[in-house]
Amino acid sequence: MPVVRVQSEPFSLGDEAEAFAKGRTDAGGLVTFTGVVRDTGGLARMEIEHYPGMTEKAIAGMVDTAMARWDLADALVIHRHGTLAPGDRIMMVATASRHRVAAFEAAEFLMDYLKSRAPFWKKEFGPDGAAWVAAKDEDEDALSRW
Amino acid sequence: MPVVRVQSEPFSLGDEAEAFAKGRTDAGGLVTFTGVVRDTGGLARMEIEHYPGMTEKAIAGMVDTAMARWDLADALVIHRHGTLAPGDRIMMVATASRHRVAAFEAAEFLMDYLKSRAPFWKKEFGPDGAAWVAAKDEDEDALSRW
Amino acid sequence: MLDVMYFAWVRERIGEPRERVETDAATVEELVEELKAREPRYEAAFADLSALRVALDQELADFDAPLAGVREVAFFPPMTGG
Amino acid sequence: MLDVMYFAWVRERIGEPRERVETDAATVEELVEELKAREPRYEAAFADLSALRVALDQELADFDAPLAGVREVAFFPPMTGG
Repeated sequence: MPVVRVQSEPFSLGDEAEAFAKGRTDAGGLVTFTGVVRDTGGLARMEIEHYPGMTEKAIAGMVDTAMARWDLADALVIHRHGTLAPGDRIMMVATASRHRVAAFEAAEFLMDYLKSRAPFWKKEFGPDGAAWVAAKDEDEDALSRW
Repeated sequence: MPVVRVQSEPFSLGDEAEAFAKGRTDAGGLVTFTGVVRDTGGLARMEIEHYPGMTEKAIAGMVDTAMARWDLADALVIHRHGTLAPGDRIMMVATASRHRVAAFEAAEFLMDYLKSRAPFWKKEFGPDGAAWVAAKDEDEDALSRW
Repeated sequence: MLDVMYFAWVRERIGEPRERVETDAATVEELVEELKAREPRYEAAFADLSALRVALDQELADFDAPLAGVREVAFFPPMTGG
Repeated sequence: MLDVMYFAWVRERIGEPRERVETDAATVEELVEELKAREPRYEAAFADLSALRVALDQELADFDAPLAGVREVAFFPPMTGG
């Protein structure tokens, strides 16, 4: 059963990856993607705002689409909101499939949709003050391949 | 520094993923792929033979290529040999990059090359006896995209 | 009556995260025009609709979408998750 | 003198993982012909070269590659790692 968690608490990549893989004999390939806050030019912290209710619904919709399209054995999405520091893990995606190509594609699909279609907004606080992260055209363009 | 390990001992996906990610503020995206022995039609066990010496060299060459081509911050390859049972983890790849697309592509590149260019051979032991796993044309074809 | 919600810099320009709005607007565009006519802070938030996204009852929608039956409208900039 | 190594079903058909071979073969193909002439088990292992791969000093090579300076030759089926 796919799991979606939207939370302010940190998560353990190791524990989540291990739990996702545990006892699995139905899927030959497991892919994880983990997003980490980069320390770009003295970033002090990042605040992630989201739209409670819509966030969970939007991600669940993406996961349903991925499960069906790539015939996944399982999927996991965890995404944090609130205050994060450089090195903190923002989010992770995991996919399990019989075939490695399906597991990779489904994880990339989920990442592309999370970037541009899940209602999260990042604000960076650095030496020059605070600024909302602007959406990138390339992230919007990435959706066209699916 | 990229790490390559060829070993008969099991490895912990959780510990390896956590160690790979630890303290990283240079790379915004971490990808892992883990290969698991699938329980197909009553598989009892699998034996993986390899070519000591050539195996390490071949994988190190692939990793060097991936590090340069995708400007990776880091990479990890672990591949087991010897006897494995359904549910056991055969191998894992991890890549770290500033950009998610690069991390995904480099992990897929490494997987495609490990499948067809690292000297491992799988033999499956099941209810109908033992058989060497045949290489798939699609795995060879997958190399052409790189 | 609509629940109207604002996120990220839209919220900051409007100065509050949500409000109840009494309106007869038939579409999102009409609602936006009504809000812009109210006060400069709405004018500032809605100056460039191409920089905004809208969700109706928590589903992304277009600015010409009808409001009939809608209970919750949210305005925000393009998402930057992941 | 060459170290000749066999892996997977090639090893099983030959019946041993490695041997020292005294040869003047100039290419891999010539070495294969010499081995096939020895005994039926070599004939069986090398029946279809398109099903085999060869490595010279631990680098993949073609069957028409020269053996000059080579110390270790390995024969095996297509790899199935990952």
